[in-house]
Amino acid sequence: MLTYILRRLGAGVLLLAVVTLVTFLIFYVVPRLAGQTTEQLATMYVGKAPTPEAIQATIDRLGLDQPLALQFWEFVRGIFVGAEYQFGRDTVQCSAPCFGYSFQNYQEVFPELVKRLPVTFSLALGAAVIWLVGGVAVGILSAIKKGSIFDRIAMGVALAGVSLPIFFTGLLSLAFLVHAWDLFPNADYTPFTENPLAWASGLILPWLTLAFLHAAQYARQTRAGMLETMGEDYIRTARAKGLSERTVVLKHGLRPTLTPILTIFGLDIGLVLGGAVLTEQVFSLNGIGRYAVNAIVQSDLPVILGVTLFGAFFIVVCNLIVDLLYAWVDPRVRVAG
Amino acid sequence: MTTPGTGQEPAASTGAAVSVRDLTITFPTMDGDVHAVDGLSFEVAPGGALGIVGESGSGKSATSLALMGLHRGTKARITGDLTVAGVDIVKTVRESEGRDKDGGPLPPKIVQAPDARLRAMRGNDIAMVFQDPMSSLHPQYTIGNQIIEAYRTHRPSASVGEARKRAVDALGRVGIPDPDKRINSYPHEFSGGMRQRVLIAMGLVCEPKVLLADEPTTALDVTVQAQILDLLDDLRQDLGMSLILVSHDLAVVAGSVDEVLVMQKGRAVERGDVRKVLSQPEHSYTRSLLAAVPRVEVSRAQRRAQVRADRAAAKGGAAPAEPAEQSAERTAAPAAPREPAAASQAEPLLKVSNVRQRFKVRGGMFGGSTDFYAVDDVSFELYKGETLGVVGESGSGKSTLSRMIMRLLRPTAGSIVFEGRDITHLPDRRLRPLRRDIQMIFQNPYSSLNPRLTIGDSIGTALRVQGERNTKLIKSRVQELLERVGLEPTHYNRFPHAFSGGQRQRIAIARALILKPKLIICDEPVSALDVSTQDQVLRLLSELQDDFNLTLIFVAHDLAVVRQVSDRVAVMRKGQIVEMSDGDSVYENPEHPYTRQLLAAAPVLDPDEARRHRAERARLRGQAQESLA
Amino acid sequence: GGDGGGDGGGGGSADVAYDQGTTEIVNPSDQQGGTLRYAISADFDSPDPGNTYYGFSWNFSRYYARTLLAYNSEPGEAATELVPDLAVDLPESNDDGTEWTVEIKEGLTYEDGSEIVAEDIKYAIARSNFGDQALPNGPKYFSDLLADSDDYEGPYANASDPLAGFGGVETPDDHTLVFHLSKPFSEFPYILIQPQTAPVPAEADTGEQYQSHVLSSGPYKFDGDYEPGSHLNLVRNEEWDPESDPVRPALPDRVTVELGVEQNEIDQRLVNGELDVDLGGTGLGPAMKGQVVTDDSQKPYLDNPPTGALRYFNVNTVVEPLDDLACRQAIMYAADHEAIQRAWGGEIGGEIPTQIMPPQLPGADDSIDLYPSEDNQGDADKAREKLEECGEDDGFSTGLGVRGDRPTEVAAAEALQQSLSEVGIDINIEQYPSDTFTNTQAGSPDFVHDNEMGLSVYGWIPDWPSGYGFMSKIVDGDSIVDAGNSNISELDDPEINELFDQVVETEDPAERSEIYSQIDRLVMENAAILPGVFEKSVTYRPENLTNVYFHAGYAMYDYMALGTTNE
Amino acid sequence: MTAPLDAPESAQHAEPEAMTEGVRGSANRSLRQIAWQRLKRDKIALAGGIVVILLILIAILAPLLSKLFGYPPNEFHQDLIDPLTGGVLADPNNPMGGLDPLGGMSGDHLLGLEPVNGRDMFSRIVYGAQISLLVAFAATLLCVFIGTVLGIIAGYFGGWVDTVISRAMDIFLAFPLLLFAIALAGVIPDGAFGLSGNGLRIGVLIFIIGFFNWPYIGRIVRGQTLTLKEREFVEAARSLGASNAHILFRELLPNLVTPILVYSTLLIPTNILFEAALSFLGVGINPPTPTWGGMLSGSLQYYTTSPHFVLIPGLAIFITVLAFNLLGDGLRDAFDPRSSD
Ligand SMILES: Nc1ncnc2c1ncn2[C@@H]1O[C@H](COP(=O)(O)OP(=O)(O)OP(=O)(O)O)[C@@H](O)[C@H]1O
Ligand SMILES: Nc1ncnc2c1ncn2[C@@H]1O[C@H](COP(=O)(O)OP(=O)(O)OP(=O)(O)O)[C@@H](O)[C@H]1O
Ligand SMILES: [Mg+2]
Ligand SMILES: [Mg+2]
Ligand code: NI
Repeated sequence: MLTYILRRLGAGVLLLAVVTLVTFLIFYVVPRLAGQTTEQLATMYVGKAPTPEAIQATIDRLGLDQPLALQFWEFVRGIFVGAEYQFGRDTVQCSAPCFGYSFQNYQEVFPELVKRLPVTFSLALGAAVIWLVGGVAVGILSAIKKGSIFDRIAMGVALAGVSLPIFFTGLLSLAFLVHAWDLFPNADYTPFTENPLAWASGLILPWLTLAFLHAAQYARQTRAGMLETMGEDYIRTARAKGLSERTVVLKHGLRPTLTPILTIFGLDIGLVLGGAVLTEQVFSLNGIGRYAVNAIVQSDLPVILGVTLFGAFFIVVCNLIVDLLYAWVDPRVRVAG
Repeated sequence: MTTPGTGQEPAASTGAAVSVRDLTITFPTMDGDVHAVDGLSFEVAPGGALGIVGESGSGKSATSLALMGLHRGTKARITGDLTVAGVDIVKTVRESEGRDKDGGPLPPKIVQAPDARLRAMRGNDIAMVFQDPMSSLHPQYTIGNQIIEAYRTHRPSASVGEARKRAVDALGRVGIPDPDKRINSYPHEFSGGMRQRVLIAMGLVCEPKVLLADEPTTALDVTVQAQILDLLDDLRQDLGMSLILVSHDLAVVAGSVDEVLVMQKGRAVERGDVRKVLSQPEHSYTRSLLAAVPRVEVSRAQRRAQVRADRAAAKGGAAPAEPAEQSAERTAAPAAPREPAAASQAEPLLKVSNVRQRFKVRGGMFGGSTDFYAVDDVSFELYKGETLGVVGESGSGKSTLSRMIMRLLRPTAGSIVFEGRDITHLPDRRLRPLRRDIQMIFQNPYSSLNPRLTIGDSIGTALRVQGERNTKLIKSRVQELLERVGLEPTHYNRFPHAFSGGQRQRIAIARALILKPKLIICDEPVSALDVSTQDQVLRLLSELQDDFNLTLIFVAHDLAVVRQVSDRVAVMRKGQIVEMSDGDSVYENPEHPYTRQLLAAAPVLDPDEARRHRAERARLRGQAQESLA
Repeated sequence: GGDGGGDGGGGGSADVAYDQGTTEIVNPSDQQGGTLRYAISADFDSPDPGNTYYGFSWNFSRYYARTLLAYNSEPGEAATELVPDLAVDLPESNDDGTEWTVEIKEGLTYEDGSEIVAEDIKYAIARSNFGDQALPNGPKYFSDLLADSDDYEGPYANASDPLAGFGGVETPDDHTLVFHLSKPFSEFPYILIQPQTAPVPAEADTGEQYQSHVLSSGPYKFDGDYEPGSHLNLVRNEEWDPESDPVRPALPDRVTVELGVEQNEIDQRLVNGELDVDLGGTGLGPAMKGQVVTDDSQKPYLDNPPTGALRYFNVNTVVEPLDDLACRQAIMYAADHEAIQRAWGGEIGGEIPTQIMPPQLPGADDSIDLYPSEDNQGDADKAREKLEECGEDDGFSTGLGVRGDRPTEVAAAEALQQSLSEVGIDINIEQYPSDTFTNTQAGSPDFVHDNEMGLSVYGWIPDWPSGYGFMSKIVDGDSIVDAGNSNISELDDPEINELFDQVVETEDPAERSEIYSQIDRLVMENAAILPGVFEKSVTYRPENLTNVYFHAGYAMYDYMALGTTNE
Repeated sequence: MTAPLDAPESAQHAEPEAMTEGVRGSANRSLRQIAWQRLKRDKIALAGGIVVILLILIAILAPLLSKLFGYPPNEFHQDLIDPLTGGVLADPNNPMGGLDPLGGMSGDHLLGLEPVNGRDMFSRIVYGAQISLLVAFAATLLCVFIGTVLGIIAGYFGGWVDTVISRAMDIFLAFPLLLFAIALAGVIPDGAFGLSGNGLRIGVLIFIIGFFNWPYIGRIVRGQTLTLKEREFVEAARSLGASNAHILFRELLPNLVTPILVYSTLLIPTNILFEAALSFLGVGINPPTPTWGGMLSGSLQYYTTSPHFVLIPGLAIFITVLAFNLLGDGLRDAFDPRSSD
């Protein structure tokens, strides 16, 4: 078991390393491949007064004329041991993990990310609880009552749910539920520690919107998985033992159904933790996703790189957790490793 | 042994453990109703044992499930009267009075036992052991959990500790070593045979009145099969349960039951005392079933003689497809065992020397892998026209050996010389032309044909990959061959799923033949087929060997099958050949104890003989135990 | 949400009227206290007074950054007059306008109690204008104008003496500054209202990161750090001396700014009374605008002031076939001004101009109307004539660059595209992110040429209210640069260039106005700029906002004057 | 041994019966025929399929449709627009008459008008279908191509090839996809790789969506290949002397067609949404070319005066995605060998 964990950990770290490299390559090499010169690159980050001197200064500051390998090395070194930056006459220590400073507003990237994490975390975890519980519950009920009115309605809604773009549902709920009809409080983030009630009421609409999409997907998956599981031989065995249908479904049917759901959940939650881009954008929540979008429209490379890695980190970590949970949920994995 | 309930009509005696009358089971499907069971009646007395036998699809499983009330909630329609341990699972009430609108009799009213009643019965009064032990246990719970659950469902007052003790006892009963430790294992940590035992233990834990076993051994080896059958018999004797044993193989049930019911297409065609049915079958279907059962006591020579005689007889009726002269010659051939060509020919067709095949097996504490030799130092020679039979239990390395000779695997050590040419290390590219000479027929007719290619394409592929471009020619060659293996040329454009297992195996044979190979390796070509189909395929192979002068390696786990087709037999165990000599001597004077064990485990048709074998097995086991002590 | 004081209309409307704030002070008050709440959908380019070019930021930074001079705090035309702020009096120049002397008040201190000295102002100018590490965002007028500074490498080049070699500004004593210009510049005092003249002590400077906490010289100081994308809060600076300050009544106790709030959300909260000012000053978004302009109970709370901006299309004079004057003129004739005005929000969104100088500026002459058309809907016949003249009888095609994240500009581009297509001129619209537009796309002549971006949508606000402050960057041939270019038309007309050189030496404002009119006419003759609208915004003036009036200098409410009746 | 058996009748039961037995009833139809029959009975899926076909027709016939029922997609109708609010007037002759709550929907303008410039919504929606479907289809094709080739190779060859490809899939899945797509769309400059303008943008969109979604198909194909590979027919082909290429593309691929088809149908709606999201976030196609996501993103500003402007493109996306989902679900069920009816 321990080796299994270690192996998975190692794989995760390796994965992150590759993601780092690929991200770096895409942002530093693709523009060049597409024909951008060093000067043009620098011009994007130079501010509003792009004098030739200023452009040259930017090139020097960012090391844009250095060999790529060196640039990458500097980047990686920053992540592990930190780096020093010059601001005016100040030398600033950017401690590890250092993703550098934003080109646009000169903030150190990593603390900015960490600062936005509670927003994204609150959004993601709240929504995840809703969609997981809601989606799975509806899925199970639908599977058990296959063909019933409930099943039909639930699956109809779920299908609509997966077919609705989240920005559309988000916009509509903002326009109507909040502004026109005043049914919901507006989306707003208050730290949980400050006021749990305000925290929840400010996030309820984003939660529901984000959860709706996923819940719909989970309900469909759960239902399909449940129906498949209920056709397995061991379910027949359970019935043949004389177990009540409740036990058959909840004990014997649910666990195998949830196992694959767990995998998807790991991916989804990882993605959402890395920034629920559309939701945060629509509801103006200052989380990682919004930070990312802003960085992207401003071509703020250090932030983009930071966010991408941060996001990838969550996906990898969540997958790791899921893998380990998997070994717990499904004993067969333990040996297979 | 007395056999209760020998009456022709099942008397609705209240004493019967199971009573079935006029059972019909209908599945509505897109192509209309499938009458899986149609008017079936039987009865099993308390402590009695009934065997239900019939070919695939005859309705055996449907009946079993009905007995457990497991069709509940599906689309299946059940009528008739079905009583198990005093519970009326289904009861048909015909009202004699009323008439419906058209003046016809009212449709019978079906009364079903309430769900709660059914659940109380399941596992408690009647327990079922399913066909496939691999998929019938929940993979995510320990077996202990699953057995305890079964117990506590019916004995809610029992404490966990008590239930656990019962479970350990039950596991011990069915012969799981170290039951108090193994109770915490997960199913995947058990072999197939052990899982089947766990399922039986689960059935036993509530001491049911009836044990229903639906093909409990089909997925298992002969030796394990024998163990399970012995176990069921023991339990029945010790606990006084009734037993219903379902199988497609008469030989399997012969030694374990008092009464047999032979089913065909949902109906009982024959029913009676096991001895009587086996010795004086009344129905032709029963007779053909019996005839199809390969018998380990029939020698290769007898079998060949019989096949040729049948063939000649058939020819006499039908238009001869071959020149009369040729067939006359063959019929005239002496029915004596064919001389193994070994002595006369200097150069063997195939010479396998000291081959080994290593696999790396994952595992171990540090993710390392250990070496495992699936085939370990095997040598033999094979001469033209000869058939070498290879037997051994599952996992003994038979398929690995076959695949090495086919050079689908590269041997780790040793050499394989074909027609004087060392092919051990030939690269794939150079091997390709050689593929014409060695061909293989695979075990599973359902997976050995590409479901997305027409059978014509499947067979023609061989010619195509060997460089033939003329599609017309390919087609005509394929059609010729289809005819030869007993199919119609018009089948050319059909997809495999339109054929039965036996037909598919014929197609596979045609594919192997089309390149006119010198050597064909048959890797368990009939073990996935039921006895009647198996018989047909074996006959075909035998004919083709005559016609094409083939050299065969015939792999099987069934001793009887191997004996009927092989000139020489090699017995494999754990990657090694433990005994090899000409067929009959292996069977009549087995030298190696393992061979003897195998022989003792082979199912036989004669109930008395079967019981003798059982006693012999018990003795062998006793010996083994003693030697351990 | 609509969950707070939603009774914004109704009763209170008796004493306020539509557009009242454009011309007079609404809810005059001198009541101190309360929290004044700002919000904006975007962010500061930087709240560092040395590193900003956004109008709202110049307006807002006065809370914590006093400059040498300031605009007069009055509604109406008087607003653009200059008054001293840190300075004791308006600057004096020598005879040829190349040397300007300013005295600053004594005894003024920063929030930490240390004294504000002349050298701090010199330092502030150095850090924002000189050296290759000069702060990137602000204008660079000082580096263009100051003499004796060509070799100066900025304050960071020499750690021990940051100002060594900076000869353009002299500080003979702690309270006097002497500016030496390399050429006469008659409008130099206007430069001294820019936030770059707010003092920064050298030891406090942390380069770009100074924005996190600007050392205040004004009535308010940072409460905590500025958090980009999130907020900036101000509290009273007790060290500030109200007596010394003619422009800042400093009514509220606290000022808060929320950054990055969706425009619809801002508007909604303004109307609900949950917010006091939209910091950006660009007015309501279309959604709320559409709602309130038709609502009589809300209308009295609206103002419709000019923003001082000209919204226009650059017509590049280099890209073929627009290098031919007649081709450019064809575009001028063909454009449907009415459609373009609609894209910018119709009549309340702006007035249709016929010249480029906004009417508030001295010298603006609306009699210039070189390309008239019926109902302003374009004159297709004339356009075709011009096309023939330039040898493109069947029309031609060219690119049009637009900031994709600005829907109104995209709509305007589409409107122009539509009207030009009627005379066979084919426009390919290309969208670019607004953050890179001015530097790397429209602002790069090379890029413009390579991509044949013959047209682009742009807007311009004067850096100070004069023809020079408005036009020099966008039509003076001398201001064409390789990156960050604002003369996107690349108009390099010798006559115009000459007039600019002349005007900076002209001392008489009336004479200067005359020259600006000439330049304006010449630009229109050159057909280098197709004016879209003189922009107007529809701003909401919540009930509890006091002392509200539109300030012509910043073209938005005077933030220094505002007070609130909020807690 | 006392077996009373000397069965002479054994020849009688051999051929004829077995022959007909296999070629019976439902077994006689190919899986595709069965699936088609099932599909025909699945009214909902069929409806989805019909809508999909209609949508494709609409996209192809967009010029014709807009000529017949609408106006050119970029033609302005500002005479119908209230200059003050940008909304659509109820009565153009009476500017005081207020806005039309339906946004100008009438026999003339079937889906009403866009605010401000008054372009015909019907034509724009119809033309918008072109981009949405083109991008979604082409991107799906790309995903399917990359996913199938890599998936089948990984599954078939196993070993380090599999490890490399599987890890690559992990990496792709580990990227915050949407973020990355926007970022990438941002860094690719205008006019690159010999393309420019909308051609480039469409190309980039297709590339991004296709390139980052392939692991989904890849995983499915790999999984299927892994199980297929265990089937003996693969060994059979090898033992006949077939090359790897033959086995991969002649033996395995035909077996993968069905799952690939089914999952493509389910991937298309995802890709439509993805394209819409990118357009929504402003990295889509250049104006005035209409796209649904782009329309939606512009519409928010006008939700008070012209709610139809929000709803119509939203519904267009919804209906399209729903239709593809319904069809995909139906196909999956129809091809599912386990489904009983
Ligand atoms: N759920 C079902 N729906 C439709 N037909 C069914 C169903 N279950 C069984 N059948 C059909 O009923 C018939 C009897 O099936 P059953 O499983 O009882 O056969 P069996 O005798 O157990 O065969 P085998 O030896 O292969 O297990 C077969 O023709 C089968 O195709
Ligand atoms: N590719 C492989 N990797 C690792 N182990 C293998 C591999 N192939 C076969 N083995 C192992 O080698 C042993 C022999 O397998 P093989 O398939 O030859 O047995 P068999 O005699 O044909 O059995 P069966 O009767 O079940 O077909 C088994 O224990 C099997 O698990
Ligand atoms: Mg069965
Ligand atoms: Mg095998
Ligand atoms: Ni609100």
